[in-house]
Amino acid sequence: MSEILRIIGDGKEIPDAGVPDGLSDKDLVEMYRWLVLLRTFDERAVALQRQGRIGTYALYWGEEATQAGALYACAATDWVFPSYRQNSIGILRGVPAATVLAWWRGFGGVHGFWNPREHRVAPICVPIATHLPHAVGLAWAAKIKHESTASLTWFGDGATSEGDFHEAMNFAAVMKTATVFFCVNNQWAISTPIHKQMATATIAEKGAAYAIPAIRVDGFDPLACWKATKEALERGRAGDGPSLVEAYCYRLKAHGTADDPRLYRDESEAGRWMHLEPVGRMAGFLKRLGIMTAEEEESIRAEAKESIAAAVKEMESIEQPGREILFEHVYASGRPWTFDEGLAELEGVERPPEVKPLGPPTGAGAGEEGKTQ
Amino acid sequence: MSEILRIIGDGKEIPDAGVPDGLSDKDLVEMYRWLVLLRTFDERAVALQRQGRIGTYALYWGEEATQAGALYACAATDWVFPSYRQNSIGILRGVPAATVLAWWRGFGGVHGFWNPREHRVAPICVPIATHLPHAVGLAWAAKIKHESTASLTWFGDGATSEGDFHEAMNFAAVMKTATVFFCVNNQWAISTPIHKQMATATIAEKGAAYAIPAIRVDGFDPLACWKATKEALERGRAGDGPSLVEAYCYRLKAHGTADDPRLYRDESEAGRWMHLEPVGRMAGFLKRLGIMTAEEEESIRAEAKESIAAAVKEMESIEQPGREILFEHVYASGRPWTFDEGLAELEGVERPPEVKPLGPPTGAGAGEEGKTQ
Amino acid sequence: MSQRTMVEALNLALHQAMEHDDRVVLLGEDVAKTGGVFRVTAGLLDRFGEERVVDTPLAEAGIIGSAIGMAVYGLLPVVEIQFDVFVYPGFEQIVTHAARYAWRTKGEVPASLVIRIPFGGGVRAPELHSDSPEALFVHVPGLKVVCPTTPNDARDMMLAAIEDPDPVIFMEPKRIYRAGREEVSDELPFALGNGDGRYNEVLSKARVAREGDDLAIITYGPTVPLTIQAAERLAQERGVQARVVDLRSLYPLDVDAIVEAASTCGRALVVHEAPRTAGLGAEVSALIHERAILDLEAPVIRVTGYDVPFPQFANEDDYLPSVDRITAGANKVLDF
Amino acid sequence: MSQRTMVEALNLALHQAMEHDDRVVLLGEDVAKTGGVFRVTAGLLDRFGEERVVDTPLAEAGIIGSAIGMAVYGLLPVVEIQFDVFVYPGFEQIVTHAARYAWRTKGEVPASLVIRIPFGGGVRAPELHSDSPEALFVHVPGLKVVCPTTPNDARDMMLAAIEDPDPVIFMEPKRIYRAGREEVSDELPFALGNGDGRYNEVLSKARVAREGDDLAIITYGPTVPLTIQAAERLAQERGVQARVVDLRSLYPLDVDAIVEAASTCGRALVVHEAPRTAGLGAEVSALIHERAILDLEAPVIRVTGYDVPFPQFANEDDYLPSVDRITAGANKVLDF
Ligand SMILES: Cc1ncc(C[n+]2csc(CCOP(=O)(O)OP(=O)(O)O)c2C)c(N)n1
Ligand SMILES: Cc1ncc(C[n+]2csc(CCOP(=O)(O)OP(=O)(O)O)c2C)c(N)n1
Ligand SMILES: [Mg+2]
Ligand SMILES: [Mg+2]
Repeated sequence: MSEILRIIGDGKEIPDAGVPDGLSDKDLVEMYRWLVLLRTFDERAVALQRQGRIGTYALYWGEEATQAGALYACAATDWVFPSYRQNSIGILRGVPAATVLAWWRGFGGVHGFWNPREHRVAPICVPIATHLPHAVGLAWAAKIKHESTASLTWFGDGATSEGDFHEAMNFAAVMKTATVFFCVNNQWAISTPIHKQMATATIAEKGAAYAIPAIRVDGFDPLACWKATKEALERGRAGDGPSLVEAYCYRLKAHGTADDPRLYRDESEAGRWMHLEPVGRMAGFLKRLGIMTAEEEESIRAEAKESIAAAVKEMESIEQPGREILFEHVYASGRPWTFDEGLAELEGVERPPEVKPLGPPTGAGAGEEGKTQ
Repeated sequence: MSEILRIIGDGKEIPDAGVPDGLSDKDLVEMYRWLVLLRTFDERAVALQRQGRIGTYALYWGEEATQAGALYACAATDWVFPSYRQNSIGILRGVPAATVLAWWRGFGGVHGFWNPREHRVAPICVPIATHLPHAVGLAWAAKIKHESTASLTWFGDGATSEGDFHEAMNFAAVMKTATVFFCVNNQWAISTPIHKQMATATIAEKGAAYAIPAIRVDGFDPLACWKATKEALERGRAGDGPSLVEAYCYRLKAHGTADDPRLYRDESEAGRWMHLEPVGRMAGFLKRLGIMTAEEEESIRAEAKESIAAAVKEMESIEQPGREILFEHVYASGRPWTFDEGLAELEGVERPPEVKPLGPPTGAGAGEEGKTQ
Repeated sequence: MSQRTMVEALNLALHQAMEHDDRVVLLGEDVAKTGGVFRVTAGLLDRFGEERVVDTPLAEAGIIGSAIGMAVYGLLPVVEIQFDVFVYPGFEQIVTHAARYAWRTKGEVPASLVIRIPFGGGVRAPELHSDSPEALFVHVPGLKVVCPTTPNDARDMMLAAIEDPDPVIFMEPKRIYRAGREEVSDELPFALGNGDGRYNEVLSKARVAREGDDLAIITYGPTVPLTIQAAERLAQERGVQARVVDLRSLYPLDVDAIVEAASTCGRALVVHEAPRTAGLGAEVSALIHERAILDLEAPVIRVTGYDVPFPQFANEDDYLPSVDRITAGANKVLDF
Repeated sequence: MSQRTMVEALNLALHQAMEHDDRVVLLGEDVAKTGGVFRVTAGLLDRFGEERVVDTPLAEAGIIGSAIGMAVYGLLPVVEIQFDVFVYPGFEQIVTHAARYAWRTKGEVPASLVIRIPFGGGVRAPELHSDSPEALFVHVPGLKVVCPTTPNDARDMMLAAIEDPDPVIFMEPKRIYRAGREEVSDELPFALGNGDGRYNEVLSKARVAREGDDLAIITYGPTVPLTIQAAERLAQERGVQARVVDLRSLYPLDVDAIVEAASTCGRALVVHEAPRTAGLGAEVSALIHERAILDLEAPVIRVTGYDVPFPQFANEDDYLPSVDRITAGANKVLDF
């Protein structure tokens, strides 16, 4: 097993390494701000789900470093392609947090989707690994246009089993696209542990099949994620093609709000990884370096809390969209006649009561159903 | 690039190695007989196509070692899964050559298909790489039943780009199935050269992504193909899982009878590989070893010619199947009512003239169309 | 005897089939340790062990393709697709292989497998967890496609699907997985493995879910209970007795039951949740008109999902055929 | 002006589109160096270079998925699938992504790509080279599906498909790729890129391929020329003038043209090569009955491929709708 790049220690046995070149104190604090914002969003979303205010939610508690660290390495013009797990990555790129919450609340159209071109953030991808070829195609297009745009895509350990992972890696390697394949190896795909998912000990080994350089990093360490991504992007922009980053971590919580990990794993294992979680760890690092005071920390947290609270409010101010939303934006070229017919039929009947996030319409075992992502 | 296993020399610069353990003189002559039978089938099929007696045909001239060598290593109970390129592999396992020719003549049902369970030879697979998961599932099933059956599947260099290759390799590795992935790297996928297909220099490197051991062999050398396969099967049967064999060779002829390689490659390149072709090479080897006389060689060739000639005759004695064949064998559970309706409709009109292999029905640029596999 | 939901009835059938025949194996993502995200396969790992109940890697073509290979070797795999839409990565294996293995082997080696697909909306799920892809399979020759609506049918049809030598796409309407209970006996509904082809009957016949002679409403899956409600309303509101036909078998369709219902009633409506164009409703409509136009007092019309992506869930009830929409459709046919 | 086959007309359109807009790129297996196995893309590599005309690795999901990514970045990819059936490995990308990108991005980023699929039988090809999968795409909301039948339509519709911001499944009837020539002008059929939406019209309107008022025969693709022959025979044999409607657009269907033809003629037949059940013929039949039943003197019937795997080619003419079968179907409708 190859070595794992790690920069931030745990303040105890694991020593800190030096801050990587290219990151100022300001950058470090900003990255911390990103981590806190993601964390705050995630915790709030879980709470909202528990309160029946949004639907099933795929939490990412503990994986903030893989998101913030990697994104911080990207140029503003680079594109990122999230899976459902990185659902709120857009909030670090100007997508309103209310929009992401609205997506989970079951709102579509202008409420729950964004314009990817505005933020260089692709839509949330639900079918596993299917967004990887998009990331490749985008960087390939940039190459054709002689532009330096790179792409980065996140996906899980389970995703590496899908054919689309393989096809995307191969296309990227052959076309030498500036693509970073960022694998969040949290060692679980719902209830399936990584050793049932693959026979290799690491994800990084898979790069060899495509002659794609791979690096393993501590997925709880935002600076390690940043550094590996930064180098990968540089390699890509230099014309040397794609890279694979394996962010080794652990899924500290449930797969989603409908999942109960006690059914399939010993939760004490998660406990053993807990001290490595990125938000506290980054805070400790910054404090050890004297870059951030307790007050600054507090104000960052407060600011995040406030901004997410405002987003919740905004999301909750959205009224259930009208029925015509069904027919909106399906075709960019205009509405086929079938839509007019559909709308006319709809308008001929009374509207059903507003849909709440929880509980199927007729007495079914509410919540039991849409079990998971 | 890892080394290439080679046993048979070229009688000039390349020296012979010793006959691998486990092969008697009789085996060697039998293997030669197999090579000749395949070669004879292939050359005859090409001629039949040129004469308009069968349809488009995917020739394998020069790849006989990858087929006969690998198959010779299999136990009779092991299953093999061919692609279109190994279309006539079944004739070495008791499938009548007439049946395979009939498949290319456009006959279905009892004429053009065989019972895989009778010969442990899966049907010809047309969609690239899609038969690989079947080979895995079969060996997995044997494992579940605690039987020692192994499986072997052939596929091309191009096939490694498909997601099914990846998923099959991964499943085999995880489930530790006794499967041999036998890649015939002839360096071309129709007009696409291997360097546009993948960024790795070899196919063997791809094993690393699955922790599957891989070996490169001279794909024109039947004994190298045999030895690598033999060892792979032993590993599989010992419970150590799948193996990848890369049989490195070159597609000496066209992709199929509708393909014109001059459109996309310099045919003199094929010329440079020609002296390595397996049939003459094996004959030379056997003669250098004094195992086969020129007379024996002649009689093997004559016998093959005769048997394929008989098969051609048999194939040509098949009358165009009746219209009811459309509805036969679709469901094993019986015929749905839609079939009775279909047949009744069919029987209500005069039958169209017999379909000949060449030329679309109405004046279209005959032959131009079904360009390739 | 006990009161069982559809999930429990399916679970019972899987227990019974695995008990009866050790060639039956289960494959899928998260089917073993957790018993599947809907718990349909709960308890089977403990009972039958990890060789026969397998948490596979995350790859649908790999799962279905492996299952085909297993079937070739003589096993009887039952595959779970986690949610409707996730069958698409395995679509190739279904269409070019599962559907054609019998045909390609002179009928000797059918791909004897069952592919279970929880499908449809109404459960407030995120994007791409609510589709109804059944018509795609119905259009592919060589497959059987079925969809139970009651716990008893679910149990019987699952046993029959496993017995059936042909590949069966087993559509499970997730909205009614736990929508109600009914008595489901522990007794086997028919003797397993005795070669009398009873499975064929169980898998090919529609069911009259409500009697009536004034209007035929033909439907299947999640819209069956809604259609029955609409029929009750029609009875109350205008004294019309609608016959509700639950198709159960989507391929082959039970054309006799369909045409008989339409002919007897003289008026017919088709209801389903999938998008309208080229959906199953079109086929049912075409069949009825082709065979019974002279018996009709009105054209057959369709109440279906719209030709749009299944909406985000805050608007799913706008998309789904409702009792109101079904009633309105019925009134249209009645008032023609 | 020159006499061109469909292949040449498509080739012309690709030349024109690439000339006009450098965002147009071509991707596929063997499309560049050889110009595709059917030579539709011949000469384009030489003209536009290997950045814009690309021989890709052999992986359909990879090709279509990459094309989607390119479209997101603003290119206009035209993808070739080598033969009908080989689209299935990329089916997932089409259904869950290409079809939904506009919807998922508030209409801002449609997946503007064209997926060319040579399809259908009649060319004496080996197994799995002769399928007609169009109905599968027609059932998927968010796609446009079109099928030209003449060289001029092929040229115009290809230009329009590339202009159209939505993903277009472009079905090419391989049997008539070179079946005949007609004058195809070098002049552009409409001004490209001027935003007047002319593409919409070109992609959504059926065409009357033969005039007549006694019987409407609705068809598309490879069966259009056969249907015209059947119509001529009907004229000769029984003095019946059949109107042949070439659908061209399979989604959305030109419902006005379809219903008008059926209403005017009072009798209608639908013809296609794909299997019958849940095929496009069912949709056309349902539409006509729903809207024009009172104008009909007979039910709409269907002459189609059968619900079986496309046969090995020695029997393909038994499978394919022939002039005889179309005529017999027409007589059935006429004699009802
Ligand atoms: C094609 C597809 N199949 C199945 C699923 C259902 N599913 C959702 S998440 C998940 C596990 C994913 O595991 P991994 O890739 O490791 O990502 P993680 O959830 O750990 O972030 C599965 C099977 C899906 N979304 N898409
Ligand atoms: C899924 C699929 N896509 C495309 C094709 C068309 N096709 C037939 S052979 C071929 C090239 C195969 O190359 P390779 O795998 O190297 O095998 P070889 O032909 O060299 O034996 C292609 C693209 C196919 N048969 N199946
Ligand atoms: Mg994971
Ligand atoms: Mg090759």
